[in-house]
Amino acid sequence: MPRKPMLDIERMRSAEEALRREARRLLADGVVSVFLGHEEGWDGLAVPSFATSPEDAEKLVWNPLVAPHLAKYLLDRLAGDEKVGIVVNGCGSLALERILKDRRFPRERLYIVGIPCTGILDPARVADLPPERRREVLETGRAEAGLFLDRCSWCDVPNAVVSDILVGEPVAEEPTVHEYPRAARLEAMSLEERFEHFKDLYERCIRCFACRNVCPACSCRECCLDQWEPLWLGRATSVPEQQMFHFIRAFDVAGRCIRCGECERVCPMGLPLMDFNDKLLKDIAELFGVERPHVPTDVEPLGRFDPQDPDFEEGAE
Amino acid sequence: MTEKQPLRYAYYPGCSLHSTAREYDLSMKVVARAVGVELVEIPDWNCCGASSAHMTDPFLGFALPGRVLALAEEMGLDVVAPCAACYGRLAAAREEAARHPDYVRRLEKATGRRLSGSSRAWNVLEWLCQERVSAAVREALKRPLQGLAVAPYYGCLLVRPPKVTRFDDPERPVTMDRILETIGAAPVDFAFKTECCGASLGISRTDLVSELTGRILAAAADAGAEAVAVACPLCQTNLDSRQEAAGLRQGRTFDLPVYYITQLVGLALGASARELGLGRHLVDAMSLLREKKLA
Amino acid sequence: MGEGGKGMAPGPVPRTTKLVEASGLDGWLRAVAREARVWAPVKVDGRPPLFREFGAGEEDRLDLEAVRTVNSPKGALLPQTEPLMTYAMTKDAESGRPSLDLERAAPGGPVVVFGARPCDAAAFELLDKVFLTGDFVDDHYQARRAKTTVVAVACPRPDEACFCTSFGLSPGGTRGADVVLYGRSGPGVPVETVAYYAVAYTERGEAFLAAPAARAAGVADVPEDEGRCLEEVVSAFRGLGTPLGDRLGRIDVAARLDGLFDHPYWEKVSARCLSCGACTFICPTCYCFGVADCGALGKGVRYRYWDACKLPHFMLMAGGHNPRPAKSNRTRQRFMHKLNYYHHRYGEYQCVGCGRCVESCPVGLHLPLVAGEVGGLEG
Amino acid sequence: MQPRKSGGFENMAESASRPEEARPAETRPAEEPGAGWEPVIVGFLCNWCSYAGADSAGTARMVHPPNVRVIRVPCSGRVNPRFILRAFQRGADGVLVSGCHPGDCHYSTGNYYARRRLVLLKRYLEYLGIDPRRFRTHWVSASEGQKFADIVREMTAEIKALGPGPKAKLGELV
Amino acid sequence: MKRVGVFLCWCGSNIAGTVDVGRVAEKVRLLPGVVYVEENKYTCSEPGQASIMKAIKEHDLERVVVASCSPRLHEPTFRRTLEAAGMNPYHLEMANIREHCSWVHTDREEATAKAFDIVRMAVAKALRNEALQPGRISIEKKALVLGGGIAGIQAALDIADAGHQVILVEREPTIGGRMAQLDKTFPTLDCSSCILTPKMVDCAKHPNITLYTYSELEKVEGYIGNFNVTIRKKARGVDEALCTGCGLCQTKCPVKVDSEFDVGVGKRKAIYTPFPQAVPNKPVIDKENCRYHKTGKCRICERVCEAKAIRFDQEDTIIEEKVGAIVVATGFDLFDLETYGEYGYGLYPDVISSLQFERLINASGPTEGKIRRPSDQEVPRSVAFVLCVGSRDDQKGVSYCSRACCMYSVKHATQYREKVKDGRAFVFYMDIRTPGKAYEEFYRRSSVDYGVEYIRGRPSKIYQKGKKLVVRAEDTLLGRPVEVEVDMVVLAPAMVPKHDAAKMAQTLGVSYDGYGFLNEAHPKLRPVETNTAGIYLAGACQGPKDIPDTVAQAGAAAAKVAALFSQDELTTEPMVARVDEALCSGCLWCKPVCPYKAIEAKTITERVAGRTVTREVASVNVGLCQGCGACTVACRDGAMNLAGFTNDQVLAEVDDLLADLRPACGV
Repeated sequence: MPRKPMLDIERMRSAEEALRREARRLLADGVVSVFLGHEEGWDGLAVPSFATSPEDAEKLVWNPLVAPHLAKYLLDRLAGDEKVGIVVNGCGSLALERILKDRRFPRERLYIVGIPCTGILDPARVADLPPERRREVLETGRAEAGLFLDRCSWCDVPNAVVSDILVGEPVAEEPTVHEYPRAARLEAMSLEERFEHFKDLYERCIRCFACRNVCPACSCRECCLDQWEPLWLGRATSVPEQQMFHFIRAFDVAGRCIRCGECERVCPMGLPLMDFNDKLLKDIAELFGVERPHVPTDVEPLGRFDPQDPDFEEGAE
Repeated sequence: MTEKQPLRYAYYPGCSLHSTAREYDLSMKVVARAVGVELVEIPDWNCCGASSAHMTDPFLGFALPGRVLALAEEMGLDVVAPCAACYGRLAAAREEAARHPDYVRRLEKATGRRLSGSSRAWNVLEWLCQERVSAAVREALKRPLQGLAVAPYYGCLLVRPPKVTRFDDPERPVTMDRILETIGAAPVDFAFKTECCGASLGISRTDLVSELTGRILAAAADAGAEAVAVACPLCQTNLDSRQEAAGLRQGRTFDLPVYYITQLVGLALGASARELGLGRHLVDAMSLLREKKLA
Repeated sequence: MGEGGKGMAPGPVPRTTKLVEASGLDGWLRAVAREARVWAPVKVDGRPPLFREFGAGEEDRLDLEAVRTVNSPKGALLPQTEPLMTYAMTKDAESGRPSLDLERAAPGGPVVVFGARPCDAAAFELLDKVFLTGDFVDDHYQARRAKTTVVAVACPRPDEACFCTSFGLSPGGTRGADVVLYGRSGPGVPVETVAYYAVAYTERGEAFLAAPAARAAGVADVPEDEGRCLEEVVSAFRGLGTPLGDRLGRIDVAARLDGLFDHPYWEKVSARCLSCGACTFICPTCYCFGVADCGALGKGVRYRYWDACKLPHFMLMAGGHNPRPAKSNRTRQRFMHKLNYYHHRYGEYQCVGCGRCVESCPVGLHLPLVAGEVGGLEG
Repeated sequence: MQPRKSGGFENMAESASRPEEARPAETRPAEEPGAGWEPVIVGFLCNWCSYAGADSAGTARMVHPPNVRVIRVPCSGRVNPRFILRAFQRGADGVLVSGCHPGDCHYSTGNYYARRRLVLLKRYLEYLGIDPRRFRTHWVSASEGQKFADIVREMTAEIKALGPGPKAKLGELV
Repeated sequence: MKRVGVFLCWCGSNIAGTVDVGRVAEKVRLLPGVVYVEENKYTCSEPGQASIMKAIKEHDLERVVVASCSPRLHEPTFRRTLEAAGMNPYHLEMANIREHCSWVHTDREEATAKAFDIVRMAVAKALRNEALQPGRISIEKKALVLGGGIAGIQAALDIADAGHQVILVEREPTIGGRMAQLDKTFPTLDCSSCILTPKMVDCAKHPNITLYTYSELEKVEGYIGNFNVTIRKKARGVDEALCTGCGLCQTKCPVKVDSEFDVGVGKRKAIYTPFPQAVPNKPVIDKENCRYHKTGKCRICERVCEAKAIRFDQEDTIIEEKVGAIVVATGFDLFDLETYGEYGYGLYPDVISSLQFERLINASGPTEGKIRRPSDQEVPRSVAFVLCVGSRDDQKGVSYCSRACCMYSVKHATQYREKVKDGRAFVFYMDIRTPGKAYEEFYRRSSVDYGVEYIRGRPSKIYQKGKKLVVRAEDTLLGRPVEVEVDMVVLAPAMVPKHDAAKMAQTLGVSYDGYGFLNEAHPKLRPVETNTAGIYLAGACQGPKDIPDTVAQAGAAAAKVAALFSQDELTTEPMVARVDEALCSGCLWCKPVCPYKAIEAKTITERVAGRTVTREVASVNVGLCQGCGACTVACRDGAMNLAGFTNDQVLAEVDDLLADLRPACGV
């Protein structure tokens, strides 16, 4: 059964201290020219922060709201050869691994500070709480499971899978039985119901590309969705084009999706985008016996094969 | 699977254990009790269909054992089937269920019971030698069968077809040998471990059966066996009841008691001859044990 | 240019005023929907409300309570995807000589935007300035605009993202609206509005209230003795403040920004930008669009679609040159456009303080933040 | 829930300008099932086995329905899932992908990769609400002209019964 | 828009009989881009081609579409036509309106409509065709032969005699392979080593052949004409240069172990040459068993060696070679007989394998050719030979027939009867297969002249009875069970692929079948080529064979290599993958899916916003790439494209086809 996410404010406070100390050192000693972390933004929201001086390091935070993953921002710093510092928790390190395995940023230019993690809250859900309850949650850490990010519910990587230094005690890793309730729910529907479900999604989508732009697996220099020749995707927002958009977006990360759900979190229209990815993760697990499809590997599931793979002429059809 | 198995089993005696093979039934229960395994006889169990059913109608051949499995699933238990034929049919049914979903649907329609394949059948040998049971036997061992040279005779059904039974080498099985070693007896390796005893021809073609059993007994005796151990009612009957005729054909006399493996295990666990039904044999089963100071 | 706001002069003169029961609204809409396409705030099973076309039998989904819809109503005037014309290349069977037939997309029918907040209504006027004034008039926009009636609903309880007052607008404002509905119980009261004063400020508005549809739906005259109450309610709405607006005060940074084009600030503030189009697409005043063809075999449609200055490919030219390669360039473009260029051109800011960017930006990079920060920058 | 077949709610207003009746495709008689309606099936065939298989169906004059339009690709591994959705999006009523039998790939392993992708895709399209019977994947060797003909026959019949493809539900591109 | 000319072929009545070509022509004429349409009775004919060339000039066509038969038939023809007209041959597209249309449809209406669609798609694709230029690659005229059995030896000699350099790599300490273990060869019964050893010596002496024994292939890179191979030469423990092969070390070595060469029926020392005629005749030290290596004491061999050639501390050496072609002749293994528990192999000492029997009757074998059974060294008075142990058995073995067992068992029975005059030889068989010159006669002789007794039936059981072995089977000719008591049983195991055949295949990048035998490019027409250009097959690595077939195939492979080496340059197919470096993100997920290892990373430098940036991109080796296109699908941003089948072209085919059949965009 999936692990139960929880908050340990004390743990976070000390992690924050250690984080600032480490960042300060790295910047002061010129080990890194910039350190990617989080700072307090508008209304206490944790937003990505880019510390370039030891003073900046003081602004860094590590609190229940540090939901945004930072790895994708490395692509803004491809030019040049200066070292970049970055803080990751377990899922954040998956995003980083994704970027590294996709060879989109050189490992040797990174200094990775890992922070063991027991759970992070979904900022949107916290924002919806009445002010006093919000304060209570953030101060005491007493938060019901429903307030956490979805990815916390199945997390099997509490500690960074890749890091140069780990601050704070590692969290015991519990084996997780991976389930895909989102996909299962939809699979139970009829073909028609499913079509309508997604049609509704297509119709609400405004194609702002937030989902793609935040996705650590979407790291192409030029996304095929932006290309004009060939025109993979028409610019019209009609249902068929929206279907194509979401098909390409999800299927192109099939086998590389880390199941972080950031696409869904940043969607301004609140679309259930993980309904797509969940299915692909589930099927990759089922069809090709990949136990942890969300963990980046040296060869992606669709980049290898087994002569004994399920065949469509018997079975799959 | 084995690890997760609770020490509770659905028990499928089949027809023989309630008739010709009562001592098998008795000794089975004695052993189970001694090693702390609970056998729950499947309520309203039906004939396994061997052999006539699957010879005449493939679906019937599947449905009869299929229903038994369905019943076991309702109990949430795996099945122990001491009779080799029953075991064979139950195992086969599970295979066929996987290959013919349509069969399953028909069965479910006919019986109104679900068949998911969650329960499987165990034969006595694999049941006895699974880690926890054999450990328990070693624990409870009271009277090691020192110096008793026994020919482990598996018969043809228990290990065949290997794709279905999947528990021991069909040509050179060793499970029963191991069990005999566990209880201190001396297993005798011989070439006829899995030869056919003639099975149901024991009624129609006694001449053949005498010939076949004769060869088996001869091979066992020549290999130095003083007794034969079996795990199948039909084998036992044939080997036990035909020794005279078999001897005549082979031009020699046989005097090899034919024990059910469970009787020997029971004996080693300290059960009495009565409890184990050792008096029910045709070839005197007691005198050998007495001279070996085992009963 | 300002209107309403604390201690402001009263706005334009009402032409007619009617009273309508909240319970009568759905009937009214049903009636209206017979002659026109109706756009309104629609709430479907608990999800945040959208401003979209109102489908038949959706009356019970009308949501005038929510402070704001996720998206703005601008799609009613400027569809995200809008066919401009069809084209077809044909060949003469004999000579094989090719010819090209073009056909302008037919103009749409009447549209009623019902239940827009005053900020969204005001946004329409900002769009008008772009599409209807100056040397180039966009006839597609014009045709649609000419057939559009805007019915606004005064904002009873602005939330912490609201800052229309920072631009001299107000929760009870009338800009861009033909009719404004004022909750009879006045602003701030946390109970569901049971009845509205419907005040027409334009001819079209007057006609709308006079239309049979309105009468049929029980849009009635205001009882004599309620005159004063009406006055109070309206001015109460007009005078209502906005939490964020009060925090920011009046935003007037056009002059400030003149000197900040090359300021490192843009580099810094844009660092966390995702380069997505969320802010522009949900913004009621952003209007940038691209034009593309859809077709094959020499036949197809030329259409326009929303584009966003934040998207990496915005302004990418055929030759492959991108004048704004870095997201800092694009971020600067967005805010300079709203707070400086537009102001220079039209004398006001291209923002109505609806607060959608505050709500929607995944990384908290939005106009009030920038407006506030540039205020404190060294030139 | 949406009243009209059209793009997202943003261009509802726009679709006012082009009322349903005026829209071709959806009301074209050719698109109505039954009377005279013929399915269009786009077939991606690998050059070495399946295209050759279709050829041998021809050489042996194995008559089959004319509903498949063949696109020749070097290997089933060349078939990008996007091509398949594209075909549906543009109005295909069915899509067939066929390659060499596993182990016989002219490029030794191309069809193994294709198989992974396509098995996944098959499930995914169904998940998206596209009837799985509209997307078929087969192994047809150069000698299996008969098999190819049979597949075309089956598939055509099946899709005739299903009626017009996803586009009928998806609506226009603009 | 490019100017397209469309040429519609009637193919006599083959097309015109079903398709109204005229109507198709009218409609095609109206397609965008089509500036010229012409009908021909036979486009492939001289006049047909001539009129294409004429039209190209007169209407300055830029693309040509020929609507006729399958491109698999005439694409090369018409490409040549275009070339002759001074046009790039890859500006041709073919519309297959015969095999895919007129031949398989009967309704004229339907067929005509479909024909139009097919042409339309071809036009759509043609409009996006690009001029492609075949590449040229040089050829390293040196061959690598893997495996020093008869196949490898033959291939090496033939290539060397053709005047090319050959590197012969053998895993064992000596060349010779299986054939060296055999006593006599059927059907002529001439002595195996008498015909083999001379060839072995030739190999060693041949000026063009470099011999690496006790060596293994480690790595293969590159492509036809330009393979870079890495070979590991395992440490022999003996300095080959100094060793005189006197053999003293072997006589003095105190350690005795089972001889692999004698398949366990004989012994060898810890320092040894597998057999007296070994080539090279230089011993190796078997580290696992050498007393010095195990205990640090002994070194007797070192002491007795007058040449001072012993090198205990010798290490493996890595050899790198550049070759233009590779012949794989890695041979076969024998089926594991213990799979058949009922036959008691490994249980009863007198149940042996055919190969062991070869050693027993071999004059240079452990018993100097005297047939003695292992258990008690007695001469067996009766022997049963059991065929198809593993072969033709779906249940426990392999489905195929191993082809040689019948004949060598016939040979064994005959040889046994020659040596044991009063002995009885029984052969248990399913069928006796004698497809070969003088095979059947040989078989008949065995029963008529040598009284070998043939029993048709696969034994069900073999068991010991006292000193005898009882073979039980059903005599399927008499239709009743038989039991035969014999002194010894010889099992004929199936020939199976080398245990590491699959690994070898992967190293080489060639495909293999379900059993692990390497695949030929075409079972009939390209029996010695593989699908990887420049790699050829010889002998049992491709499937069970007897010696004549093996030698024949080895010769054929050699001929292919010689043919390849007769050219100085190769032209490469231009329809290959290519990278748009501007797009390529360098993720290299295209790399693992390439069956030909044709994709590598490459570092490029570019100017971005005024500063120089170096980054990695994928790069395709056109020599290796065969144009399958798998990489294009693995490539998400479309940086990888396939010339001749570009994304653009496929999408155009789809769009244009459906734009007409299912008009979209409300037009």
